[in-house]
Amino acid sequence: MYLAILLILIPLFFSLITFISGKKWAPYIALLSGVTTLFYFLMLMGAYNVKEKYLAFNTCIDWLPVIRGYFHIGLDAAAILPLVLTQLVICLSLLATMVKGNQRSSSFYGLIGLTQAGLNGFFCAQNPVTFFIFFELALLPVYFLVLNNGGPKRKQAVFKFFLYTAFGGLLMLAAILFLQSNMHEELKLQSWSEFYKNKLNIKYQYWLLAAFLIAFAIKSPIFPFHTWQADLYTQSDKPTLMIIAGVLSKMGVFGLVRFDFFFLEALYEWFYYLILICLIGVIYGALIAWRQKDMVRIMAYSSLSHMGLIAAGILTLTNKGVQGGLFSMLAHGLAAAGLFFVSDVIIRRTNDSSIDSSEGIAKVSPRFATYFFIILLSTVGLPLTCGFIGEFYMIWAVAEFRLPLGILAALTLIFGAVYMLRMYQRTMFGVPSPNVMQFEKLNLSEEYVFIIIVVLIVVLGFFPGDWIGLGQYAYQYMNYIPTSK
Amino acid sequence: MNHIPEIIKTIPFDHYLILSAALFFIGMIGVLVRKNIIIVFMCIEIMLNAVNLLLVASAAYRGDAAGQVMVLFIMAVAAAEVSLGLAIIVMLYKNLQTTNIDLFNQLKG
Amino acid sequence: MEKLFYILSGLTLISAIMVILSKHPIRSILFLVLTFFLISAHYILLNAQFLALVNIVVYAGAIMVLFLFVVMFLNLNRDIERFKSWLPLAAAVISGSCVFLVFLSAYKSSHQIQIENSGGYQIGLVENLGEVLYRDYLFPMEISSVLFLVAMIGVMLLSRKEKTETVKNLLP
Amino acid sequence: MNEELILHLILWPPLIGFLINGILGTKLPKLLVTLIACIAPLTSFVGTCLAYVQLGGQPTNIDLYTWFIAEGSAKVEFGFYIDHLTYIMLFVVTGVGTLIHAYSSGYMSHDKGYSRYFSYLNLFLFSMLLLVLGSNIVVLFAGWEGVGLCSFLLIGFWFENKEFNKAAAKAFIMNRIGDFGFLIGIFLCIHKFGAVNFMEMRETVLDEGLINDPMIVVLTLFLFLGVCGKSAQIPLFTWLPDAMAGPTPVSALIHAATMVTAGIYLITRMHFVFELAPITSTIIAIVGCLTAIVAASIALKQNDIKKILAYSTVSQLGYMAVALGVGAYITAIFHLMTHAFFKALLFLGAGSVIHGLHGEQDISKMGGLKSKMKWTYAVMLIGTLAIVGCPPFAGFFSKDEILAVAFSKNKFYFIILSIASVFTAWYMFRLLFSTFHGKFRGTEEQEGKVHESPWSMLIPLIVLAVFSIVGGFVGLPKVTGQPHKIYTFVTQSITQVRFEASHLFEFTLWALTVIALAVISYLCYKRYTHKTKEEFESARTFVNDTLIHKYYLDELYVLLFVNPLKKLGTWLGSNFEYHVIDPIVKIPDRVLVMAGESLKNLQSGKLSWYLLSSVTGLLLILLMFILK
Repeated sequence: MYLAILLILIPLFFSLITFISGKKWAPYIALLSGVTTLFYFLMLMGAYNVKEKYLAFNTCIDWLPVIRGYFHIGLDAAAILPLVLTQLVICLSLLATMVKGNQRSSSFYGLIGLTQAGLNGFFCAQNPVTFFIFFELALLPVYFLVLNNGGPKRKQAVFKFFLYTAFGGLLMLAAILFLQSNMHEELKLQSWSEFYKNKLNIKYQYWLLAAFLIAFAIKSPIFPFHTWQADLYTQSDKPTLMIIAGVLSKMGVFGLVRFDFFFLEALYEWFYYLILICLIGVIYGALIAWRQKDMVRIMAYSSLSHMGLIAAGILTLTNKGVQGGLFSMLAHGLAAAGLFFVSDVIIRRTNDSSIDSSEGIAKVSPRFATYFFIILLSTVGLPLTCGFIGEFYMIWAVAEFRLPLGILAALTLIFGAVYMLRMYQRTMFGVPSPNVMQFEKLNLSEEYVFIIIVVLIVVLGFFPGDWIGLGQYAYQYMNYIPTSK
Repeated sequence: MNHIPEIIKTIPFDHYLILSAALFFIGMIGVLVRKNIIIVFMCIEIMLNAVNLLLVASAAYRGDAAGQVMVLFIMAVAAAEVSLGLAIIVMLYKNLQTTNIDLFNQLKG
Repeated sequence: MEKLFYILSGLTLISAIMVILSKHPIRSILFLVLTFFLISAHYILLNAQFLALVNIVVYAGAIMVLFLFVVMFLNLNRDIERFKSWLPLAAAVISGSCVFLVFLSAYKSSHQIQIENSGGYQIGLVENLGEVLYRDYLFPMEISSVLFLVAMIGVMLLSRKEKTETVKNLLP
Repeated sequence: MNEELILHLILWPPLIGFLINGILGTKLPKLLVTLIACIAPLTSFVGTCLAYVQLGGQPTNIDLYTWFIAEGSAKVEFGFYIDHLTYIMLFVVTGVGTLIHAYSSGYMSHDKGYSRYFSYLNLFLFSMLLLVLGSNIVVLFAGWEGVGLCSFLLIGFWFENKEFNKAAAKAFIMNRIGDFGFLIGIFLCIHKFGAVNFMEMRETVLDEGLINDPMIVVLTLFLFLGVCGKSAQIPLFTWLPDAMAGPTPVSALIHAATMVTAGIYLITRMHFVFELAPITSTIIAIVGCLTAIVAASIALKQNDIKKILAYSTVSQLGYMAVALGVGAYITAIFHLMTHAFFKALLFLGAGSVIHGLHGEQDISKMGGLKSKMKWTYAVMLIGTLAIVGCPPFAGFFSKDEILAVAFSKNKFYFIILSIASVFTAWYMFRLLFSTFHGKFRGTEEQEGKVHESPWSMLIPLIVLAVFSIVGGFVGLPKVTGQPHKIYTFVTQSITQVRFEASHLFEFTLWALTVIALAVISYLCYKRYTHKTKEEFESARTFVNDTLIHKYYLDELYVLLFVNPLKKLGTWLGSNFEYHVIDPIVKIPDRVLVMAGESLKNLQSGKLSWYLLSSVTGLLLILLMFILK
């Protein structure tokens, strides 16, 4: 069964068609591609019995024999949630461009397809070499996506982003090459499990761990490697940003899930400090978000804050942490895509992203305000939205780990409400300002985007059980190494 | 004529080695020191010839004609190279009115 | 007979040095021709009679004529060398000599090549050479003809008059 | 009829009402909106009655499905639990809820956001039911946060007013500070008991003797922080007076009768845990005392009719907290119930006054309304008598019981609560007399427009008035020789020793109460009936200023927490981010740039230089061969 690789090939194929198709048809082909991949993935997921088998539908090619580098793509329990997120957010992002006056050139749609292929490959990667390749591959189309559309200063912003990520990627490449060559000689190194089996010498572990952590922290981003984020987010094109904030930012924390268990011994010595740093990032992001005037910057720093929490949860190396981390990726991805689409809608209508310049939108467009509010509720982690489940697990994992850290993490409950409500009240509430009076109603495809996000947020909030259970299988698989020191 | 080649029995191979090395480095120093691009080019020819000499010597000492064939090829390549190189020099001169290599400083990004 | 070798070698080196020492390009060319002749003499000593002839014809004949032609064409009879600073010059000489020294010491430390068989004078004759060339090295031979073709086209392309813009305009 | 069906009947109608009114509200006719909105709580009420009849008072646990699975035994069911405590809360929530829905249909009839209002109100009721019915602490938390959210939405209902928005945000954030404590409390519970279900926790507690276990103390303290937020105890009570920005029925339902009592309910629900931590109980009692007296004293000097009632609510919640602190959980629940009746009555009555005066809330501009709003006056009088604890109104019995319990536990609590009672009587009579007696102090234009409220508002008022009169009879003290019905009812699900006060004490207390009330009412009548508008402007003495500014607590919080954090945020965002973090993480970038700058000269474009460097390269390679 070599079916998982089609998750990469379908979008790739369609994106090639999109590139050569005209401007008129490109959006529809891209949407067809997105939806096809989504349904294909759902089919695979339906056919995949996670209880019986850890890895399914895999393709393994002996690709770089020199370093035992296999090209290995397959579906496993850890990958499912991020994959759901990827397909969904890509579709949503495409839908977001279907609005009149928001269409893009056909290269945009082609690049989105490439991004999807890259991301699917990344989440399906079954060994470090494949992981690294897609880690970098997914980045390239995004670079061009931001470069082609967006604000006036996008070139500097995207260059900074690219430089940071490439630097992280370089560290990771070195670490992976070292890892490949220092593994036990009898292992074939086809899939993660063989890496989990092998124990590295602890003195290497420190260096490798540091390299991986920096690479992932840059990618997510996690404090203090986040300074590219706010600039990129404000400058980039918002449908692209839905993908960047929704899915790309999850690559870092997903990497933590994959690689943490290689370096258990080193991590056991460090994780107290690492979690502390992540949590400082949580508070730091929240405090900055509170004082920003630009809507997109608020969302960016809020994203930083949430990613810090997710990373902290995963770094506790507990079942809860990994389970909740994977679920939080989905929850935060949906909410982030929603939030940035909200900013897109507002910016397109009022030409301004400052929270002071437009107010009273709720009066003019109550539906929009309602959608925004539900997405916001998920972000602040209100129960019965999916954001709550994720946040609950993360704080729980940290609190079980060390109570004071848990208290620090739980502060996000307060700060999240503070900055989010500030943004919401300033823009949505109040007497409508002149530039808001002309606020157009949401049109059909915008409405679809919001309805899909909102419905998923609520449904996942009510019925998270099976989804979050997937993390348990992922954790069991990784963790047959003894957890205690 | 038959006695002339007997020389290879009396001269050690090392001497040819040293001779061709010396020629090569004379050429190299010429390349480094001279500023006139045509002379630089000629020095490159000296270097090529030094290599040719060594090839012929080793062919003679090993009794293998393949070395001489190599020399033939080198000559062919050298001829092609010289024709192209001189054409380039002419073009350069037309544009810059000089053959001083210090003035050819456009070779940077 | 060894004397012949040493005399030839000495002359070769001296004329090669003269190539790089003489300030006038024409003199350099003439010394270079002399060098080529001397190298051809070496070839004869080494049983490579055919190559000696080819060397004279191709190098001392064709190539050197090309050089002379270009020098005349560009009217480079005057001395253009301006030694502005001695530093790069010294650096060049020193590094060149260093390489030579290194080479020599490398040679000293390597083990000696044994002479297997001195072959005989036949190997350098046209007959023998042609046989090897057309039997063992046929393909490279044919390829080298393509090389000539390419060189020919390249030269023609280079010397063609640009209609719209010269290379100078292309330079920054 | 099976249990699950009954549960569905209780729980879901408000949610369905919310969805219908929320999604289609603007398109539906007003009458239909009203009907849907009012039928939803009514159905829940009927469902509650049915449940009581059908289940025969048996505690019942119903798990709908597994919400999510934490590790091991801590499986979080989407589960519900009905026992006697739940019944009381259910009756209060759905009963008072239904009345207030009906009242709102009159009160809000002219508002543009009519359907939005009702959808929020229904959502609130759903969250409250979730809170009350939840069989485990996580479902309770879901309801807990849900009511906070609805409170936010309803306080900021008129969102065009920025002050109201601020009040809404303040309420939500203060609640969130409490929720933060609650969440930590939940994790500690799971850690300690390995379960989230209340019954399982109780079994664990019963199995092990855990008295004064430090973990339990910490846990209960965190939970109490949550209670402070939701039930407006010191130090987190300042949001409640501001929450009066919302429509008056909302204040009655959320900020008097139901939501704010959620904290009391939580502690009662988990009393078996709190009993293990005497330290926490003492803290609760002390905080309750302080809250009761502080809020009552602030209420003395307020002129806004709703603010007076709000502080009164805070003060009454303080009473309940004291009852909880001394271990009289059932007494607290009893007071919760009677308080729900009379405080809802007072708020709705105040709403009626405000409605009649077209939005005027300042009592210094009222007066002499007795003749124009007879019904309102009557019910307000009943409400006032109930809250000040005049026998035989509802408040008398419950308050009396709290005082008695406090007396038996600690005289200090008793004294403070008695003083708070005196304050209560004073500010309530002040409110009553200055509003309804004397002459009208507003403009003549206002006076001409004063009208009695419509029947849709009066009927709920009358119903509540009746309950305020008779509500206390379910908890008669032992002196009367009648059974304490609440006690016998709730004690089936809560194990608690009943406090017995001596007959002598009871009689003394009654006599004192009556005498004190008579004196205070006389004094107030004298003082406030004929006061002019100007005289309401209190002299600017230190005490007055402090009370009017609520002991400067808000200012203190702003000074201590809000401003420093704001400054920190600004500084981090503008300076630290760009001048510290960015340069540090840019170090590799800087190094690369510097390296590039310095190596750039190598690429000089000079042919001779290139030749030289290539020869140097050759030299190095050869050297490498030699040295190898």
